[in-house]
Amino acid sequence: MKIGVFVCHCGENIGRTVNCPEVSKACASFPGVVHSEDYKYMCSDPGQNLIKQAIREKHLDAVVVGSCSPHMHEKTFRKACASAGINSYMVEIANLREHCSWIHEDINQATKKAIDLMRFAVERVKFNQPLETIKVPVTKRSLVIGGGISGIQAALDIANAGFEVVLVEKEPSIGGHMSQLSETFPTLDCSQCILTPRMVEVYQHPKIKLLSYSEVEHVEGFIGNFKVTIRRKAKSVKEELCTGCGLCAEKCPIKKKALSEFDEGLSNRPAIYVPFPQAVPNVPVIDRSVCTYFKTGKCEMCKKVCGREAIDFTQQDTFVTEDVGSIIVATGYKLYSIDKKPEDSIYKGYGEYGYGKFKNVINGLQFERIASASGPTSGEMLRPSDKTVPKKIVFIQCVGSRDESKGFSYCSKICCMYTAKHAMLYKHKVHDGEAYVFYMDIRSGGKNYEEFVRRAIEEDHVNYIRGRVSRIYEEDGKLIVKGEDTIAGLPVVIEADLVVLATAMIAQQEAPKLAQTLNISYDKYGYFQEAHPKLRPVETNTGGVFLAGACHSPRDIPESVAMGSAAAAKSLVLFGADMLEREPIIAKVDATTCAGCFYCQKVCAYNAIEKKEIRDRLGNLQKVVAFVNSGLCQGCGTCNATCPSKSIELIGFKDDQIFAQINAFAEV
Amino acid sequence: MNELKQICKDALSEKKARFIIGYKEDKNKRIKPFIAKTPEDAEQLTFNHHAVNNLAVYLPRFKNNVEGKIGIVVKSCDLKAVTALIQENQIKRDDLFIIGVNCSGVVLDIAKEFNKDNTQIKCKYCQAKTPPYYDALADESKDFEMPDDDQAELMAKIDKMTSDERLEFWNAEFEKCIKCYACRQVCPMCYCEKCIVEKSEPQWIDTSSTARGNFSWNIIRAFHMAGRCIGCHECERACPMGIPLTLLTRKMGMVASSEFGYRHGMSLTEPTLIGTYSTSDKEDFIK
Amino acid sequence: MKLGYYPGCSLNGTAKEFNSSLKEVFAALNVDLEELNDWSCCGATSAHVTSHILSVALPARNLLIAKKQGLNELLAPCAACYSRLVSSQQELKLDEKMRMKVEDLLEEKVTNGLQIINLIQIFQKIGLDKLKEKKQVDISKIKAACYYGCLLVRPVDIALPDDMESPDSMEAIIKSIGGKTVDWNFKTECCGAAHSIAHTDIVEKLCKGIIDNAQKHGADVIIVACPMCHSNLDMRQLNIIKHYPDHKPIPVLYLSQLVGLSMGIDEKKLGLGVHYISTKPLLEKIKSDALPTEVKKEVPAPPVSNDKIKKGVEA
Amino acid sequence: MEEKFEPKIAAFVCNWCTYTGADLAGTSRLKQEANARLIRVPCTGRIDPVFIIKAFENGADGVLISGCHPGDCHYNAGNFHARRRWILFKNLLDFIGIDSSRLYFSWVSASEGKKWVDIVDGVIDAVRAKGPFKQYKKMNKEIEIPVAAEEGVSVK
Amino acid sequence: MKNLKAKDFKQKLIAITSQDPAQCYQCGKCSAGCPVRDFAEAPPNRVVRYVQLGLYDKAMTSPTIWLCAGCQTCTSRCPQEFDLAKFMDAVRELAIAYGVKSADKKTQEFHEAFLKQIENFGRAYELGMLIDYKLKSKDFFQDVDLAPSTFSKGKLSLLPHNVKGKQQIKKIFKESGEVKK
Repeated sequence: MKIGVFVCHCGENIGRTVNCPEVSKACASFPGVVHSEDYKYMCSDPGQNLIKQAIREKHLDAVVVGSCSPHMHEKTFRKACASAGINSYMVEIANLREHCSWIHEDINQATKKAIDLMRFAVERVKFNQPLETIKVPVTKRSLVIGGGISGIQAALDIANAGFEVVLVEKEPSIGGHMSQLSETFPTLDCSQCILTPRMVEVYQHPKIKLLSYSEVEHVEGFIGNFKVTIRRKAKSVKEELCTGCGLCAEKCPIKKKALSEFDEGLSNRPAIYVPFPQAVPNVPVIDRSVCTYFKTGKCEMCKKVCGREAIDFTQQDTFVTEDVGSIIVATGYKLYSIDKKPEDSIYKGYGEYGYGKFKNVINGLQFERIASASGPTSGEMLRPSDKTVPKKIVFIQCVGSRDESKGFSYCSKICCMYTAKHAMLYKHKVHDGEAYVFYMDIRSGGKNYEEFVRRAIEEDHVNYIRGRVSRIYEEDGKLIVKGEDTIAGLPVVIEADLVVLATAMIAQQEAPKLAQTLNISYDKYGYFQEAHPKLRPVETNTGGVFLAGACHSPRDIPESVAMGSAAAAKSLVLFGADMLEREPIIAKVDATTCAGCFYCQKVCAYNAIEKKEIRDRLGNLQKVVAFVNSGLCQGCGTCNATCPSKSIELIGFKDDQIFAQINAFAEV
Repeated sequence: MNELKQICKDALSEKKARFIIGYKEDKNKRIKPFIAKTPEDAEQLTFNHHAVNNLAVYLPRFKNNVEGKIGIVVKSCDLKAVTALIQENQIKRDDLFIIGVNCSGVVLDIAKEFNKDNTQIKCKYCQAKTPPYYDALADESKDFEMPDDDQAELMAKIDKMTSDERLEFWNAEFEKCIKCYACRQVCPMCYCEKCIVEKSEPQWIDTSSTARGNFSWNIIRAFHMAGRCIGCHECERACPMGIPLTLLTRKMGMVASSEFGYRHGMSLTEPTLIGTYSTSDKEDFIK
Repeated sequence: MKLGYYPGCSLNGTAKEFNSSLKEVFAALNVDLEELNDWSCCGATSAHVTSHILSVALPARNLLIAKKQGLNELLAPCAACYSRLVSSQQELKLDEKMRMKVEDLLEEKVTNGLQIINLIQIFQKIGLDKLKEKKQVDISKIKAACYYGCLLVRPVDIALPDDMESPDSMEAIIKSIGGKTVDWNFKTECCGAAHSIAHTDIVEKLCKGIIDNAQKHGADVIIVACPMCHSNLDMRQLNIIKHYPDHKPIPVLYLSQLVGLSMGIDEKKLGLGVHYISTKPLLEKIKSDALPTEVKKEVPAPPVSNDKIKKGVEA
Repeated sequence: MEEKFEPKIAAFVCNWCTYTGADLAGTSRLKQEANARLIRVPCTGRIDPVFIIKAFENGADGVLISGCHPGDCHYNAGNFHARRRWILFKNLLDFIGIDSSRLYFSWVSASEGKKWVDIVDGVIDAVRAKGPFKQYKKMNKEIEIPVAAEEGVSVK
Repeated sequence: MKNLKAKDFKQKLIAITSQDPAQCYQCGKCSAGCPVRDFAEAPPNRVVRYVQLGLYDKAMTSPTIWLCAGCQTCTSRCPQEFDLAKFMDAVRELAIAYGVKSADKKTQEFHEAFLKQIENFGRAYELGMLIDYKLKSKDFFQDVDLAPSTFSKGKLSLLPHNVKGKQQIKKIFKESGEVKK
């Protein structure tokens, strides 16, 4: 092998403390080195030309450059060598600047070290192999999991860019929590008025395939090439026939049995239902757990009245598979609202606030429904127990949030704002009413947010009391709220008509399971983990899987929308090229010596190790060996170090390359 | 005795196993591994204090077994090897018919009678006379008072040495090594198709029997056994030079237990030590 | 069933009716109580409010005696004693330094393994079915407010495994003997406890609040399992009557007394005569309509249940 | 031959955290001693204990291994697997007589240039104080060509 | 406060309670649920605040620490898992150790009287305690009307019960006092 060595002075940067000509001279004597020279600026055009020229003239097989950190100019020199006909992976960089000249003062020591570093690189390059970047085709289609505002935004952005989107929603309708809200902060515009057009746009978009009442069951493959299995839960209604006339729901004899999920249990719905009038798709589903037909085999009222014969009691769950290149996870959040400690639950609950025990203790989403014009009270401010107008209302913030003992240590971020909004909405509807807010701190960072809170206090005269409430109990139809005003240092007891708990936003219960399906990480709360907290906030550790909205952490609407768009942009970056290029630094198995212990599989963080059967010509199983899925392998080499017989090796960092470097240490 | 024979006979005649790997007594009254293929063969199967061999060493060759179940006679220590081999995909549980024997200790020197001075080290600290799981169990145990665990005392002594003394101790031991690899051949967990010492590109471990080569070989062997060694002590029994190899493997087992609360080969459901991690693994030694 | 018994100071003095009713009830349930030899005070509130080490060491002495006596389970009917014993045990288990200090003091090694149980737990252990079997007198005429106070339900991780805010294990016991309970809001509010003597005014106010709430929700009797709660609610009601002329007295019974009543045990044996607030009206109410309303309707009833009714009348 | 002993340190570092941290030390011009030679691997998970043995065989007086902090691994969990391996290997070496003053481990992130310098200098100082790794070199002597045996170590 | 070393107080407090007062984020939930809140000038969370600010003398002289009934409602509801009941015990203990003049002499005297009975007899001797307490507090007339009925109900015994292991108990008292120092 003919090796060329090039020592860069980097102006004075290396040359000041490293005697570059001497290094170059020493390198010339290394076995295998046929060319050695030094130059002021190797990375400059003339410097690169020196390398190219030497490659051509001396027919070099490999090149070692002594210069700055490989993180700086490895790519530059690889490109230069490739243009002169050497495979770019036959280039090694010795870091003479960051790791030598800049950190040492003694010229003799530094020069000696530089020679050692060059020797390491020369010995290593002897075992380098020509490698080609791995090219993987990209399926230019995206899967969005979750049809809340974040998922809707992501789906629309990708679809509008001209790529197909599969949108999976587990509920019968898309819209998510935003569709339940009455008004939004800090503008107090109607939530449904701004959301519904988006939902319709999704439904009508030719590039969006909407799979409602469906859940992701299984995912295989890797970035650019995922194969996703989706369970389509049986709606008991033939979607293609249904016109959404609503007659079935109207005639369903089960009117009071089921609590409306959409109204957060404040109203009832029939067994066959659409969650809310503006639902998309406007196709009802039968809740088999309450339907008379499914319980007794009789009734069939909906079937009788349906003119389109769309009701199908025999429908079963079906499975569809979709090929996609990227996956956007936008599964949202749920609210922490538990009264007593439920058995086998990780949540301790809030017995002292009596949620679930007292009808007039409700959570934030329930208040949204009461305040909403489409809600159970048609927007009239009436409390659940006796449908009277509450004259005194108490809002309690941080229930479950910032509570290590009974909830979660994090701040749910949106409660300060929505509580201010609630108090405002209340005051706008009940002019003679009194509103109290128990808070610990008001966190109103955001455009026009602080102004909004001040407006609630100064213009609408909401009473803000700093302190947590200790207990709530009911006497004579009044809720006795025992608190403390920590600013005045005085106990506060309020006899309230209605109490609204700003309960914590928490991760969906199924989040860890989905994370395992997608092979992404999640934090101790069950929120999905981003790849980097600062620079890669919507990416995950699995290539091609992106995050949007409150499944990542508590987020408000504008943030969820922004994140949806960001995740869409990340997908579109992926779709920008036909082929994905990847560094060829991946593991490879030597099937002849692999004993199939699969320790490599155990240590692989990417599920990249598969089982492969080796058969003889007659088809008899010879053995089962490990096999690396090059799409999934990220090149950490943990398998290589774990394999007792070194039957799996990391290309680019193979044992012989490192061995050569360590052996070169003998001459240090 | 009859019980074991009966179990094996039944297993073979009822086709619960297509053959049984067990022990028989040869003409010279020595106990040897034996494969019984028919119920008649089973008449020759036996078990006593001289049944030292760990028969699990034969199992990996049946890892692609497709025919019928393989019967195997195991002591509780041997069963650990079976467990480990199942966990490492060298044999499938479904392919095995495990005949456990209650064991009250085996001999160190097979030429001599079983008594207090002729007991394997492993038996002295054996915690389970009965294998933790099996398909059939033969009770062959007799009451026997175990002598003291003198190896533990030796280990404690080594622990007390200075590191230089320890290095000297081990160099003196490893110096004896003739690189015959008997320790590897006899080990049920050494099933690699090509041992690292035989890999020549690169040659991580010198093959020559020099101080340095011996040192590397024994360290790496012990490390490859860490969390995997099931303590059958066959390596030490096989070593022609009498190197106390199990000091190393037992030490690694003790480390696995003290650092990770891990005991290998006890349960099929417990994850392996290597290949898993805990975010709370100790790191007081890492700056 | 044999059980270690740590009565505690109160049950020898101010709460002797707790002691006697408990012994009667357990005799009827065939539970042998083996009193701890030469037991000493747990230190009560006074120890833990003034000296941490004392609050661990005093109960520890008793724990050691129990171990020496070969007891595996120790009944501490007084909620305060229970709390002190359990807390001390817990601390000795978790705090190495404290354990060493206490071992120095007691000149003995502390060992674990003793299970300390309170009144509610022992009834649960015996089995609510068994209580139901032993039931002879109908007590469904009266409505009970179960008062847990502080130390049965707190601290949360070592006390009774029940909901700290609205527990219901005592209610379950009373229901099993055919009693009726009321749902009220002050089940676990503090009565003022040790302030009984030094700050009678505070205790008075707190007790007034508790009693008012129980009565408001229709209670005829307050049921407790703690001598301190009892003395505050019962004895201090005399002060309340003095200061609030329209206060309606309400009797306060130990859980064991009510269980005893349902078993048909003699009222005197149960110590129902030594209360400050007379229990007579309550007993009369139970007896007044000896035949409970639902049984009345059933007449003529089948012979088997006739027997039961008879027994009920006799008792 | 009273030449001052200068230890040779072999350092195996991960590409993403420690190597970059060492780059940062360079760009910050943080001076350090010149006894360490870095060998770059993608992840601490790639480091096989044979590397350490081989480094000692090749005359290293001390070995330093460094990677990303737990939880920061570029490859999710490589350093967790590595850490478990180290615990075992360290105990093994200790039992055999190679004590912890020859083998060092650290977590150095890409932003901890200063920490890296402190660790390198600390290791060099410690190993310098410990002196040359005579015991291991003695093993090497057997197979080395006599020319190399010029240090004051007696050949057995 | 004479010769009071601030550093010592906090260290001792943390040693007794195994928790740092910095854990408290002053939400006031403890005070809101405190049964004796209405009788205390300073709410319990303020006592923690005093300690957080280093105003140890204010904490130790606060009547609130003696008003605490030890009901642990605060502890069980604290969102920061701060054991306020334990904290109160420790501040009281330190107040005694530092010889701080109690702001609520009555309560302190009651506890001292109670413990004295245990030290002397091994068990609480209620009559002795009452006499002792009344001598100390000079509060002779309180409960005077209750006494006759209490005797007649047999609820107060005239003689104390003597525990055999009295010597051991005396030793516990003596040495635990020394351990504290």
